[in-house]
Amino acid sequence: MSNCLETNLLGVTLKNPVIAASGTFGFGAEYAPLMDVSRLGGISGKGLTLNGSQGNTGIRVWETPAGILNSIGLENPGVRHFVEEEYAVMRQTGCAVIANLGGHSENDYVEGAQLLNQVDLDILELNISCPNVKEGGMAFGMTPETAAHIVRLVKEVTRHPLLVKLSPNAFDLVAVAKACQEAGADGLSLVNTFLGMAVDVKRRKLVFDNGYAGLSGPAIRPIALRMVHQVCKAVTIPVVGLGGIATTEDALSFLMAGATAIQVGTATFGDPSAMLRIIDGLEQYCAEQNLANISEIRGIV
Amino acid sequence: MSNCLETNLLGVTLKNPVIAASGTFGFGAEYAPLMDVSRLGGISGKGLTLNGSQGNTGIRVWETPAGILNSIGLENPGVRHFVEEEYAVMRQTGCAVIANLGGHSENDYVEGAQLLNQVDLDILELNISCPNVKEGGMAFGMTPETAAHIVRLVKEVTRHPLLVKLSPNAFDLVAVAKACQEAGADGLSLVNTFLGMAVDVKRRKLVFDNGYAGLSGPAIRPIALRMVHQVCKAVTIPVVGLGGIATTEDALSFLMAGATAIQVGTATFGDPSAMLRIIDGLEQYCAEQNLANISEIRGIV
Amino acid sequence: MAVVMRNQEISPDIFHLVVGGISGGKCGQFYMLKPNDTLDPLLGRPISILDCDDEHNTTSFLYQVVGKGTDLLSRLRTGDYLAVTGPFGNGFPALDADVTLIGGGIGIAPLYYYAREQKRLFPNRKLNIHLGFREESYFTEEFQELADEFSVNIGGFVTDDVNFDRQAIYVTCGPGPMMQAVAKLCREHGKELYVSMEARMACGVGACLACTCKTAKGNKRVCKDGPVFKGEEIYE
Amino acid sequence: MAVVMRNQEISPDIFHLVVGGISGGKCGQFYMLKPNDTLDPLLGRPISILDCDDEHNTTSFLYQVVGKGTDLLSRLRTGDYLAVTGPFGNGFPALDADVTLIGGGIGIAPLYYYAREQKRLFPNRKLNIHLGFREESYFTEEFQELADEFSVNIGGFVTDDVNFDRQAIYVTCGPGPMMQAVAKLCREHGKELYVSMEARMACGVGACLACTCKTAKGNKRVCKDGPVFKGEEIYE
Ligand SMILES: Cc1cc2nc3c(=O)[nH]c(=O)nc-3n(C[C@H](O)[C@H](O)[C@H](O)COP(=O)(O)OP(=O)(O)OC[C@H]3O[C@@H](n4cnc5c(N)ncnc54)[C@H](O)[C@@H]3O)c2cc1C
Ligand SMILES: Cc1cc2nc3c(=O)[nH]c(=O)nc-3n(C[C@H](O)[C@H](O)[C@H](O)COP(=O)(O)OP(=O)(O)OC[C@H]3O[C@@H](n4cnc5c(N)ncnc54)[C@H](O)[C@@H]3O)c2cc1C
Ligand SMILES: Cc1cc2nc3c(=O)[nH]c(=O)nc-3n(C[C@H](O)[C@H](O)[C@H](O)COP(=O)(O)O)c2cc1C
Ligand SMILES: Cc1cc2nc3c(=O)[nH]c(=O)nc-3n(C[C@H](O)[C@H](O)[C@H](O)COP(=O)(O)O)c2cc1C
Ligand code: FES
Ligand code: FES
Repeated sequence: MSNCLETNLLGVTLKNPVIAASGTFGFGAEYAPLMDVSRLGGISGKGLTLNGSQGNTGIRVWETPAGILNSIGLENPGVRHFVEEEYAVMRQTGCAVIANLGGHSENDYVEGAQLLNQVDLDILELNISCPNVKEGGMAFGMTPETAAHIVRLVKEVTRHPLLVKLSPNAFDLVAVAKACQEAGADGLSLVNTFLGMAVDVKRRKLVFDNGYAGLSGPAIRPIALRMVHQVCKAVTIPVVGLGGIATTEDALSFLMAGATAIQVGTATFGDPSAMLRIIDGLEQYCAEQNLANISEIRGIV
Repeated sequence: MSNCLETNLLGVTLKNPVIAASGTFGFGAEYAPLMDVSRLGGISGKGLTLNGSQGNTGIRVWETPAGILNSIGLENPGVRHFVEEEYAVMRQTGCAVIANLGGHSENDYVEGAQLLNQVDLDILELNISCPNVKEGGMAFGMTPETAAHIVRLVKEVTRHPLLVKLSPNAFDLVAVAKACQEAGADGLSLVNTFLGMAVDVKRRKLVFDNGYAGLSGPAIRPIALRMVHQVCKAVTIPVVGLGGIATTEDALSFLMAGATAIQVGTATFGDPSAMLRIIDGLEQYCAEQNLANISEIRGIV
Repeated sequence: MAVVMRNQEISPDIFHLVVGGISGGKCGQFYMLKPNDTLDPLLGRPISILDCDDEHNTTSFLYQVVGKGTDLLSRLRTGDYLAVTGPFGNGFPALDADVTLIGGGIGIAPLYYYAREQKRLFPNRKLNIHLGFREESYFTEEFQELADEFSVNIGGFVTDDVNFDRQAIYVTCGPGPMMQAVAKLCREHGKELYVSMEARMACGVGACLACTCKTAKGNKRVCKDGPVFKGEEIYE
Repeated sequence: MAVVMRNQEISPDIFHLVVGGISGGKCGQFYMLKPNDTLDPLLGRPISILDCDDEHNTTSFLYQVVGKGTDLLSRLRTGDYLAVTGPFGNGFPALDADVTLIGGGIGIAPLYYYAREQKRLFPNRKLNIHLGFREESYFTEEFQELADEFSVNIGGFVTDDVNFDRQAIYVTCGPGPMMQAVAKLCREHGKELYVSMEARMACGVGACLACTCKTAKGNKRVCKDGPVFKGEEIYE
């Protein structure tokens, strides 16, 4: 196996540019019985909040055409617990360890980021885009001002490379992206889920206790890809692309659109081997196309 | 057949609340060999521009998971031609006749609307949301100010009830909706297509000559439904809901979310009988649920 | 990929599916079945192991057609392939005790394999089986063969047929209200109970937290911590 | 809904499909075939009529597996249902003249039915058939039976086999470059030409304007105004 997929992301060397997306891969241990997790480039862990959370009540996933709505609501054990327990589990996978941090307030973010300085993360992914909690991160991700503010605060305290995860629901995504770059983000990841809704027609009720929920999966891929393309053209820091990626071809689309790495979330649910197939596929692509490194196609469209 | 589906939309009585969406049903004659077109509540004709257009070059549709990207680019015979030819064809269908008007400039809209006063339209649908032409309507639909401005101008000159078709790509959709209401729109229809993108990985090129294209179909339904729900809560004028509707259950979701009527676009391509099945399904639903009129479920979620 | 060896409607909307190429699951565990490889539907459907034959490398399922995914499953024919991942979940405990099984509707599926295992491991222990159906019963003969005491109830309350005064451990799977009733009776009679829960799932492996249910010990994942729980964990 | 009576791989990735329950299409027309009723893929796939048997109410197709839709088609088995809408398009003209057919690859499909019709309607007219394939030929015997002059070319240029000096009308279907070459030769030899075009389609009925191609007379819809056009309309 050559190193044609080796990718530098915010100074970290990834085996390959394929990363498990936050919230869809636990802390890395859950899928181990089904696949060789160590082959992944990185794992972004379940979104953490300072004090942890029980998540939302009621139905939490609802299938839609080629997608799913989720309303998990950031159920998580809290940053302290992560530092003491889950970090070690993630580190053992042999993949780059990315902690995903959400928050309900400025203080949540800052204190959470400070606590995470206690462990040797490879990357800190700042989630300012979760649509599933009332005062959730998404509020921070909607405008350039609020996004820049929180990025600046976290950048000041963290000792880790900072990846900021953007919301496709932002009013003006490109403006938010630029603001985050200016505020000190080392990289951007996008997209988080799209705000969606479902009605349980039989019960004449909204499906989710929380009203709206987050749409992910192949259904949103064309929109996510366009957003990644737009953002890549507008910023100079590395971009991690995601949203509905399920195949090698999908991954190539995002890389060609300018992404330095990609994440896969929902697709893993339907096919646990999706990420491994993508890694194999990218390797084969490099061989067929005589690429010394996959980065050669970055941003060529 | 009872009149449980009869629906008043902007003062026009529709046989039922199911309308063929603009751009997906020609001017009403094309699907006649396959279905009884006269059963539809209404037909929104192909989007018109003042002087007509040849549309975009290159590939014009690209299938995506549970959706399609299109870049037709408003190919149309022009308003004058419509007034002289296609209007009569539409009128013969026996359905409510909705003309869909797009534009490249203020003047296009105003002059187009004036010309359309020459025929007895049931409704004029103002397309300020087409993402497929460079200076297309979408520019007008992105902010409350630009949207209100164009709506005011057209409202002044048209003698027809005015339905304004909104873009899901607007920065702040609810604000745009409110602005249109204030500017005199008699109703709103949403959503038009979502800006998306595709890469032809083999050719290492964007699929569409025009770069981005419009995503429609079941894939986007959960987002469209959420937007319709939000707008219905924010305005008092009637809302026509669309975006990915393919089944009776989908249609019921939009009606329960507050829509007065619905439109079906992309679903017809895969199954030309989709709208008739929805009409039958809604009728059956009224019977089963003992509804005197389908409007009884309007906005109940 | 597994291959369909049999997929037969044994009662209206109830199918008996036998697939070749997978085995080794424990009773009470489930697989995620995906009837086609398009993106709609996107997710696998959790279906319990009805029975498992390690020697012939086959696993069988009993499922009810309720929606799109199960409808697609029902159209599979012998020789077709389907994607199967698993087995998932904790499974039923082997109990060196008399056991009373209470199944309702399609909830009988996981109980069959369990009944067979109990009888194999503890042939001298009593196995009481009570099945309830709304309209039509199915797969009852297979259960009857294993049972020391046996009843089938159609249209009534299966709990009416059950003696809760036995020195036995109770195990139930079925519609929510039925399981709740069983839990209440067990509590009243001071009996130990195991329940097999259902929840909408996405991953099936414990990664996504879609399937959590509230328990006495906090949120638990039905797919990973369950689907089998102690009755008192779920029903206060 | 139509039912699959036969779906056989007659050459690598080339399938011969016979469906029951539809007929009446004209030669040169096509149907939209949808191999499953899920939403992925969403659209039907345009496939030309290979042959049509009104008496037995069957229609047959010849298709090449190139992507998702045709791959799903290839998995259909006898007895399966598939959604079929059509027939769509204008069809080939019946020509009381000698006719030379030039087909390339899977583009031979619509030409077969046309050849049969020409022979039926004008048995005394000459029918010259020239087929070209990249690697392997298929369905050639069926054509040969109908032809007065016949050639098969594998790996070369089918146009090398064609006599463009005949008193004949030329009809072609195949890869773009091949049709372009044929058009050029017909122009040079002053011959009348008909071409059957392809384009990505959504509706198939002329409503969506997805499939337009530029012609001498402005944009035309391949699905409705075509797929058969006069050569000079397309190739200046
Ligand atoms: C651990 C476990 C084991 C199961 N074992 C069996 C079994 O052996 N046989 C069997 O027939 N069914 C079993 N089920 C239920 C089965 O998973 C659902 O019926 C199936 O997923 C429905 O899919 P669908 O696409 O046909 O229906 P959908 O269209 O998704 O939904 C139709 C209906 O099914 C209900 N439903 C959907 N998903 C689930 C779910 N995950 N759990 C419960 N209800 C759901 C919905 O509320 C809805 O009313 C099990 C479920 C779980 C969680
Ligand atoms: C009027 C008409 C008649 C046709 N008749 C036949 C026939 O008799 N037999 C046959 O095998 N094929 C025929 N085709 C081509 C056939 O429609 C495509 O091969 C098919 O739609 C591809 O679908 P897919 O999902 O397998 O491939 P996709 O995954 O959609 O695409 C795979 C490849 O096929 C090409 N393609 C996709 N759609 C079309 C299209 N509509 N037209 C041309 N190329 C396309 C793409 O460029 C791509 O390279 C016809 C096309 C038209 C327009
Ligand atoms: C069940 C579920 C849980 C998620 N939880 C988180 C989370 O905790 N933090 C986060 O940043 N994103 C979360 N996401 C968003 C994903 O990481 C990803 O951004 C999104 O799903 C789009 O990618 P996909 O289409 O590949 O799934 C979650 C998504 C799903 C489906
Ligand atoms: C091929 C195509 C052409 C379209 N042309 C127009 C148009 O001319 N004017 C317009 O307002 N909307 C146009 N639309 C948008 C549809 O009317 C509709 O808003 C959108 O497709 C979402 O609905 P759907 O998911 O049911 O298709 C077009 C959509 C498609 C797919
Ligand atoms: S289904 Fe994902 S945690 Fe249970
Ligand atoms: S495919 Fe719609 S116009 Fe031809």
